[in-house]
Amino acid sequence: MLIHYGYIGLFLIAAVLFTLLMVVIPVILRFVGVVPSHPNAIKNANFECGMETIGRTWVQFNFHYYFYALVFLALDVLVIFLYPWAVSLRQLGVSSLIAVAVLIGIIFVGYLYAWKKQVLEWK
Amino acid sequence: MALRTEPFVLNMGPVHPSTHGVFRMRATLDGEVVLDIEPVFGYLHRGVEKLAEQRTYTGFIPLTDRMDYLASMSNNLGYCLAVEKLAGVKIPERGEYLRVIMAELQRLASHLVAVGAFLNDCGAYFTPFLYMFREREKIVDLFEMVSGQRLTYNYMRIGGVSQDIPEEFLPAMDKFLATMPGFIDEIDRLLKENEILLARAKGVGVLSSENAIACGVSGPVLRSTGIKWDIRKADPYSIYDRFDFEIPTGEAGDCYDRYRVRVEEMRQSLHILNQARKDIPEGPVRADVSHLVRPPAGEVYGRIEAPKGELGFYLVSDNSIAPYRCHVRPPSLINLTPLREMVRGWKVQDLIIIFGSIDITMGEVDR
Amino acid sequence: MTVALSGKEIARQLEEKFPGSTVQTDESSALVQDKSLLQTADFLKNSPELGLNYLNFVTAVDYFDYFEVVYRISSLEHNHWFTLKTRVYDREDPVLPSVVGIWKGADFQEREIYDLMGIKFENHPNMKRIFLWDGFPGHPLRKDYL
Amino acid sequence: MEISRAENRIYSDKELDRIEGQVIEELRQSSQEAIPDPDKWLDEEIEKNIFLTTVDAIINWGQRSSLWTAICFPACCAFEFIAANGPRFDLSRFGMEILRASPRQADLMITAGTLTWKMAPNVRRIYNQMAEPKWVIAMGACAISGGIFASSYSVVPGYNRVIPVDVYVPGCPPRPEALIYGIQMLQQKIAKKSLARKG
Repeated sequence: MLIHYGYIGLFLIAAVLFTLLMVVIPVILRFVGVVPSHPNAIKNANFECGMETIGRTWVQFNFHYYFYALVFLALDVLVIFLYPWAVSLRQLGVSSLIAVAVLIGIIFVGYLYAWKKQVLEWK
Repeated sequence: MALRTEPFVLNMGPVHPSTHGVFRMRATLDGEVVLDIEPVFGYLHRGVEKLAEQRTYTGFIPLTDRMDYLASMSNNLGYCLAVEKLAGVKIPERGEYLRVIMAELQRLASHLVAVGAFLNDCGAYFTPFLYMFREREKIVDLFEMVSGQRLTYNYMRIGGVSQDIPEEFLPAMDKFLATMPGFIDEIDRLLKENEILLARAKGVGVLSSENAIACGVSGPVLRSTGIKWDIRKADPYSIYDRFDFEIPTGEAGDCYDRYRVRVEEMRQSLHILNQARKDIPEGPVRADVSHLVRPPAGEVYGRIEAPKGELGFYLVSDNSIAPYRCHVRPPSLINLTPLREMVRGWKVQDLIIIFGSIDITMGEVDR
Repeated sequence: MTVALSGKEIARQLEEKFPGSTVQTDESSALVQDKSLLQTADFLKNSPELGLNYLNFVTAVDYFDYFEVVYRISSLEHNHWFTLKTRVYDREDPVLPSVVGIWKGADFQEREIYDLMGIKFENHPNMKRIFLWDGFPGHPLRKDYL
Repeated sequence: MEISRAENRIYSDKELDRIEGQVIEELRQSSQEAIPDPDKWLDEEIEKNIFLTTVDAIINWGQRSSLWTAICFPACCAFEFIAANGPRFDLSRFGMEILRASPRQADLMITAGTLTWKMAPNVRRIYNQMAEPKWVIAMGACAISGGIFASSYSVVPGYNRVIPVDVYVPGCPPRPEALIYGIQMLQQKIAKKSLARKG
């Protein structure tokens, strides 16, 4: 029984190592000198079609974008639960179907509310 | 509830993938809504009009190629017509027919790029552009057969065209004229009722006909507002009065109408090409005008219907071999006059489409 | 075929309306005083039978002792055109009234004339250089520019 | 959400134009002679050990087989370059699949068009903002020496006044085949690059 958890542990280690490696490789290459790095002021400035930016760019944005992010988050979290459920639907049987239906119902109520309040309409 | 948001200024600067060259707009945005834009020109100003005063009349022709580099043949035709009007030169029949064939082929090529760029701005990243370029390569092959160059042809001379067409030109053109209508119908079937294009372009950037006339707009942008004004019909130059073709016009003057007018004009150009192909006569292609032509002192304004609009040349001559003053009426620059009102209140992505639908070439805007 | 309005006919009408405004006429153009440019332009645009409300182009020509500004106007319904000219004699600080109020299309073209030829246009909404950058010395299209 | 300003502008455009004008004038004064082409290192001989050559070979092969171009498209050569990218001449055979709109993701700048003094500061800024192993192909006669517009008052006689150029492709506009030949010569130049050299 314990052996199964061993596989999960190995998989976890491999995943963590792989992600860390991806982050560390450019740093190592730069340290070794393979990747040239000559940072200077202009290179670090932001790119706006070949010109310097005009005026203040850290401005207060329209509140509307926040609603989009909120609604997206709600639906995205739903998807995270659906994937593992959908993959092993046959073993889980009908009880899991009811549970997921309840989950989708709750999220759908939230989405319906946002729809009625016309949050996503853009004037 | 009053939301406090601050407008900020964004540079749709000279190096931008969808400003069709080095055009720059200082856009004051509030979130995504465009409050105001200030167009900035001059990033490709090469002083062509000053160079014209240092070149002979024939020496200026290569410079006209590089003004609207997507319609070089039309530029040549416009300039040569103005000089011939001033110098009173009679062009042989075959030369006239060759000029009409080249001008209409060039209108097709320019509209292909215009429609491709417009769809590219609508969001179909580069796929329609490549289809349009595949067709444009066929036209460019024809031009290469005739003038040896792919983009800046320098084919027309004062008094006709520089050399006759090779004998394999007409069969190649027949093959092209046979396949091109099929391609245009294919685009039309795909895009005429395409709901994405309708949603993006219908009713966007409306230009009223009074505003169009007040701003002196010309070409497909003017015809899309419903005004039936085409210089080939209203003031026929060279032998355009011998061909029959309609002038497509739009109703509402929005981006979708401008696109429709350009597609219809491609069909009309094919119609003209078929007629010109049938009754092209034999004979000389160029009147014997010396390369150092000296038109009599005076001034003239010759204009043609270039793909972008009314391209005119105002020439003042003092009976010397170089023009005293050569002003070019840039249809692209004048078509940009109403851009500021058309764009206000729309979102940034609509700004890109409205600008793309006006279809300018920076070589002609900045000269 | 676009018909050219005869210079004499138009000059006669202008003389009636604004005596002493036309200086010289050609067979299809009229030279008017720069003081009465706006009146004549307004008259030509708004008179019903002329209706010259479409501005083809505005340009300036440098004739050494004066600048000549050429307005080529036409009417799309009546399909006729006319050329209106004025002259500015002062070379250091040439100034002309701007016709942007009458034909909006003159906006960029007048800025181009100011940029390349140096003729300033009064009450133009945005009178600054259009093609060259701010610190550019002089106006290149002038005959005496090297 | 009511934002109502008569002029809707929050900058004084005269002020901005004046600053840009100064930047252009300074650049014009400071770049009177051409920047030397970066190819001195081509003929230096350096000692190579077995480890370095294999690393060099792999890195050079990787870099030269996927050159992504930054867009710097002022004028007519732009459409010959797009035709080269198009279906017929197909630059993606050389791994040059995409035209990158931002200099961050590009390592090759093909300068397709006439450079005017007003555009020069922007081109130099784009070049400076590109990531380090970067190359420049000057495409067309205007890019090499100002071409047909060299005698004009507002044209920079050649891109090498503003940025170091690796390969010059003559022609007005150069045919797509000429451009592809220029790219192949650049690939040969990249193949000679080595880590041992400083450059």
